[in-house]
Amino acid sequence: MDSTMLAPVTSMHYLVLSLVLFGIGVVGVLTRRNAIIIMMSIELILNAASINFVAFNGQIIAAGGQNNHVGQIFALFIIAVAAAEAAIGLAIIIALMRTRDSINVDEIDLMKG
Amino acid sequence: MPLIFYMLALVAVVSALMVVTRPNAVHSAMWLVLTFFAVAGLYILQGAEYIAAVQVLVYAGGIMVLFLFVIMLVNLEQVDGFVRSRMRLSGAVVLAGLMLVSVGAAFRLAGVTQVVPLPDGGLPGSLAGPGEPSLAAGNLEVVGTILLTSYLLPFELVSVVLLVAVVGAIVLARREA
Amino acid sequence: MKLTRFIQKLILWELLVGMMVVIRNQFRPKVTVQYPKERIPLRPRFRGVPRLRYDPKTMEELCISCLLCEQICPDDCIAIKWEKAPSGKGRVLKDFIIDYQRCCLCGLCVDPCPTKPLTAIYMSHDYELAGSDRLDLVAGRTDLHEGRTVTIYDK
Amino acid sequence: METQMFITILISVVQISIVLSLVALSVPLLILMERKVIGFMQSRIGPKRVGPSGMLQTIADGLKLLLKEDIIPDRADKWVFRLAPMIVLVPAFVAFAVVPFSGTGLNVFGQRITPWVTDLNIGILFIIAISSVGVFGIILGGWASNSKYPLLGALRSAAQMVSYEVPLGLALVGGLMWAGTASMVGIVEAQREAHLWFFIPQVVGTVIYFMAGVAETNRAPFDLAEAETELVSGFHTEYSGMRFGLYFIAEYANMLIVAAVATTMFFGGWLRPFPNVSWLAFLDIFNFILPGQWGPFMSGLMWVIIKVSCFIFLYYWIRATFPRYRYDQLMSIGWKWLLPLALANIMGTGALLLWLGQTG
Amino acid sequence: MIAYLPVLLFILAAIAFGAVNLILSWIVRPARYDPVKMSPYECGIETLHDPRQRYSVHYYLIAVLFIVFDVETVFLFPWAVQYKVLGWFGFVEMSVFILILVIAYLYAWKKGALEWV
Amino acid sequence: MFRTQEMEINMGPQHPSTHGVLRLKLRLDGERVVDSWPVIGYLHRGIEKLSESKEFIKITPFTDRMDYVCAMSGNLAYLGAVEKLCGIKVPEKAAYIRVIMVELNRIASHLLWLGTHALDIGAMSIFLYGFREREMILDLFEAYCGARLTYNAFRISGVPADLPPGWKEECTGFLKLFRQRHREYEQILTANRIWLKRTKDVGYMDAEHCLALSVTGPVLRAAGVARDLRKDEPYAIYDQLDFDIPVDDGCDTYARYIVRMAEMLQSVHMVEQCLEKMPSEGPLMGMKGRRMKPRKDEEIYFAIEGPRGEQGVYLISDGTDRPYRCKFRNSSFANLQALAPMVQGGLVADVVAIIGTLDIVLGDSDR
Amino acid sequence: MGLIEGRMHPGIVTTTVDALFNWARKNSLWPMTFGLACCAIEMMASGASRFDFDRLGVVFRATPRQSDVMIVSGTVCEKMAPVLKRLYDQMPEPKWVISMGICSTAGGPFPTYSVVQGVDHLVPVDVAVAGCPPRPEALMHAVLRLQDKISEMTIARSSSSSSLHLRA
Repeated sequence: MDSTMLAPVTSMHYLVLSLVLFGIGVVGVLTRRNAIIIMMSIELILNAASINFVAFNGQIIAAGGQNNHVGQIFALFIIAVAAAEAAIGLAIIIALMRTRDSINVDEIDLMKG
Repeated sequence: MPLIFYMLALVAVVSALMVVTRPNAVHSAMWLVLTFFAVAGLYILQGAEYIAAVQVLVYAGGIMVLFLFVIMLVNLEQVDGFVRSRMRLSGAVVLAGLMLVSVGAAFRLAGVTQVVPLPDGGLPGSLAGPGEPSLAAGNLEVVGTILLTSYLLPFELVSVVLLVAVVGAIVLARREA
Repeated sequence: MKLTRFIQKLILWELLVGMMVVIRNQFRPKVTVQYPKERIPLRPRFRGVPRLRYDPKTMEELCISCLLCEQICPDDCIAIKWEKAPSGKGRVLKDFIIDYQRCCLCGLCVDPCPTKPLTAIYMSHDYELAGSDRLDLVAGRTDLHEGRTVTIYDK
Repeated sequence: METQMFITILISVVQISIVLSLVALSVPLLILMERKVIGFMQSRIGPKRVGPSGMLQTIADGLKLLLKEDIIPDRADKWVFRLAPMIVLVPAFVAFAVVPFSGTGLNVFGQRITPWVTDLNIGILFIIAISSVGVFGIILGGWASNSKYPLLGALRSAAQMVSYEVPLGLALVGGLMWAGTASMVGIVEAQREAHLWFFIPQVVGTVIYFMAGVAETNRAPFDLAEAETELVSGFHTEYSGMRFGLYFIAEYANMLIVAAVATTMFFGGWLRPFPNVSWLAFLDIFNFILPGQWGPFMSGLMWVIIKVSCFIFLYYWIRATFPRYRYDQLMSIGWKWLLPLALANIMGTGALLLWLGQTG
Repeated sequence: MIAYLPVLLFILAAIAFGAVNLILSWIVRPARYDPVKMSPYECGIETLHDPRQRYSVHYYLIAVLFIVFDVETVFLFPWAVQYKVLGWFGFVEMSVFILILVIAYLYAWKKGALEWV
Repeated sequence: MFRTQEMEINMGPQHPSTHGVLRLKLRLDGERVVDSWPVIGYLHRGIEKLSESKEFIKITPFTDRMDYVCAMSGNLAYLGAVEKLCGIKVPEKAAYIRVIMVELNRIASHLLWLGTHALDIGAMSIFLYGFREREMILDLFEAYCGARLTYNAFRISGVPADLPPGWKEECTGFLKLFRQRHREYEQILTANRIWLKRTKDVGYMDAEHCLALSVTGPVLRAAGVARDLRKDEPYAIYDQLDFDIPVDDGCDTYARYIVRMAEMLQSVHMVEQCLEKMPSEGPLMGMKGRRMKPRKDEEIYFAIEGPRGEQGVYLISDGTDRPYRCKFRNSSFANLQALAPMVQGGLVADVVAIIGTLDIVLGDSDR
Repeated sequence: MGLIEGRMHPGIVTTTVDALFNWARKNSLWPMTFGLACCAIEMMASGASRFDFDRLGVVFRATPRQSDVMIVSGTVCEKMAPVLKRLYDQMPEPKWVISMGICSTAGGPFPTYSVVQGVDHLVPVDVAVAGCPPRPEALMHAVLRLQDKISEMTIARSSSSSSLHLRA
């Protein structure tokens, strides 16, 4: 086993992971045409953010702030907001589907009418 | 424990990649569930058990059900292949890469180099027998107390956000076509 | 009165009554007859598949080949082969076939049977009629007298 | 350090194997008992001929399912179809990780072996979270079949399960307020300290929990997902052989989980009735029969098994008696009755605790 | 978080349980392909239409309500656990929280999102 | 409202709750039934055509197999028609025995209805309880005529045999037990809130529509019309019996349930009276010999009140011993016409309840 | 073909395995709820308390996918024939057919234009029962016969006479 594999996990590891997830999410948002999959990519991005918050929170705890869980609170709020966001976002998709009969974001070009 | 971290990270990244590459929305959704599980595992690794449970309960068990319902509701034949153009894809990848580099640079600039090993990262140090709560007060209790005292206002606002979500969803989804 | 109704509704009274009926049945004796081991006693008039019988005293063929049963059978499942008796009077039964594949066990064939006091054809108490092939179900004269050979399970 | 770690893992593995095999073995038993009990309620005797008085009936059924051809319809989404039963099965089993089967552990070779696989700080939440994933197996199973009845069944079932998950969770909140902890072991300990089963102050919560639990596990009178007379077999109509078997096992494992959580949360887990009345101590009979540590362990196990069995019996009894709700009625019961009632129960419990001065 | 190690092991064991069953079955079961056998079942009649059609928006609305109350439940758990500590303060703040969601609930009720069809 | 695609789904011919081989094409909007087409003929056996080539006596077994749930009524309707055609008088004792059998069969048929209807709605035990009591009736039948389901129990002009010894006592014992068991069924279902929810206002059809579709039997009586051939056009010895016609004006599934439950008790009452009033001696057959001499070019219609409604037989004779035309007016076919309007706008689960409440027998409607 | 079926030479192993497999198969015969006509009522009666099919391990399943045996209970009409065939085809292997009553066995009392004169024209019948309708005991007897037949199945290569399919 590689010795780096056994090196303690630091918050940097989490940040990198979060970045990668974030990047994948961005790629998803930019390349997919299916609005639902775009929504899923957005969820990925939100998750990446949550990972960051929790990781930083871990750093605070490691630095001695035993009962400081502010990062986790933020992650909690992100999840709550994500729920609301999913509800509304998907409602919009349904509304689009109804008016345009399509969820292809290329075809939904509201400004052009 | 690092091993578990790498395993979970690998699962998260691979399944996230699957999410954005699968042509079938249902498959994407399933991979996304797996991502959520991996992320929940990562939360647990950091001692954030409550967030992990919420992640599974709300994200995996709730939001994804909503996604599945909508996929079935809309039920389109697989709307797209993966990419519209190679250019667009490479653009996206370049953009994501740039972002990655720039955020990394930002870390450097901000001096976040003094990374501390995370508390539960080094497992043997915090070894506790099964059955004994590993955190003195318990993550659920601690988070609960903070949430309900220091973060009272955002907490109440969450309910307002949820109220808005319900109203918005009903208005949007039920409007006569 | 109204209050009692309300309380009854609140504590799911009628559901509990139904549940009590069910649990009462749990303690009643079971009506199950464990077939291969036990058998339900058949009533004397039970109509299994039709069969032929000998005269119990003389052990002679009772059937006089009058063909009445063949005529009345609504399914045409009876076939009788006969020839003139050597004595010139009456007929001699050559073969008697009942196709159990067709017989609907209506018992009409027994009504006109003229032999007295016992009818030559009678509704037996055989009901275990399974065969591995449908042609197993065609009963010839021997089968009709002695019964078809079927595997009887008793445990 | 390393050896300690190794031993810990080893103990876990032993515990997991025991619990898993216990659950896996109790499922055939549950099915057999269901057929027997419901048979008795219907004036018949149920399985009788396979093995001594029918004891091996479900074993034969299981083996037969193993031997059956596994049909994956051509139009089905093959991988999702294959995966769906596992998605139902795994959460149903994993939830047992936090169920305490007895109060006191055993010391074997100087190692303490707890009668639960692990005791999580978020115990109840863990069970709810894990079970909430099971709904995917059903919805995906129905969707992947690409056939009308399974699809209808899956949608119904998924909507039903998510609807009843809310009252289920909310009904537990009342008990948690009394317990002050979400750990499964902690909840029972809290009941010991409070000298009462939380069933007593939480009658409403218990009833809501049980009703929601019945609905969550798709059992009569809420068994609309597989309502034979309407949707043939609901979401698993297209499933055959062992995959269907896995769905079947998961259903019964879920029943056990609901019963086990109810036992822990409201009926004092491994505690005997009236744990504070000392002259009732004789009820813990194993304390007097078995020596040393085995006594309390077996007594606790006995009480857990008895309580869970009572719940399971209730499941059967209800199934034998009642007609089935219609879909819209089911939803309206969940949303219009159980949900407000559960919220009221929470507020009422809050007020009661304040009035009793139990709060700090 | 050593307490979660058994959970991980348990998940692996449960997957193994299912997998072993399926693999065993794969070894012993017969398999004969037949196009009719692999066609979807619909009471013995040949299916004409694709079953994957659009379904009622009600399922979506139910899921939205579920998510909202799921989040509420999730927030209620730490509150319930800490209730004895929080006391009056906790009671009031949760009353407000629940009240706001009850408004959402009543709105949904009023708009008929709870009526099935 | 977001328009859902309507889905066409087949219910049956193989479906646990279509009571045989009824096929129902449903068009669903979500769970709501937009439209429905019952498709029948999966059990068309050509009985009417077959009858034209058979002597009158040979047709009796076919009548058993049309409405196999109440074969006695089928026998009685057909034989009554033949007797009317040939002007044969049935001896009083035979008429009593026939009425006893038919009424017992009505109980058995209603028990089967109760069981399957309740099972369709999900109540499991009542199905088995119903069958348990039905078995006792079948035992009585087996003791009398030797068959459990397809009796062929009567002959033209009478009955072939007297009641066997001990039969009366067995029957009285059964009736006593049955009253008690009937109360149990009511305890399980009548007030049960789930049952009420599943049956009240489900499958509504008022008297006007029932009459327009020529729906008869309990379905019509549950719509408030006290039409019962046993009272309106008495046959056999019904005019000598004292009984009520249970009527309910709920017009829904629950009302039909109430009516049928009450009918079972009425039948018990009738059988009790018959057993009491039946002459102990007397001829059993009104005709010697077997040759039928119907008048030429005679057309007759004779109907009785079967468990499912008017069960009529229409015979045309050409003077031979075979019918020129034999047409069965069966209640299931007529009642089936009510299915489509009843399920309209209901939910899928209601379809099941409505098929159950109509109590159709496919052999009866397809013939 | 399955992985092990028909790949082994008959021997001690196959005999033991066969014994186990056949024990499971024969003791867990799940028929499809598939009532056609009069016999269906007697089939229901067989499942009811007095006869209690559950004793033999016979449980009715609503879908062909989960059933092992098809009890053709009643007259098979021409219109029903394709449906019946399709349902049989949709059952998973191994599967069996019991033809209950004379109608399904041979058309019974209905030699008419609309009735299939024997369900063996459509699907391979393993056990045929006479009777119109057969008593529930007769159906049970047929199930016991079928169990005997199943006991002779083998996974061994030489297809013994009562392996899965005899007649097509």
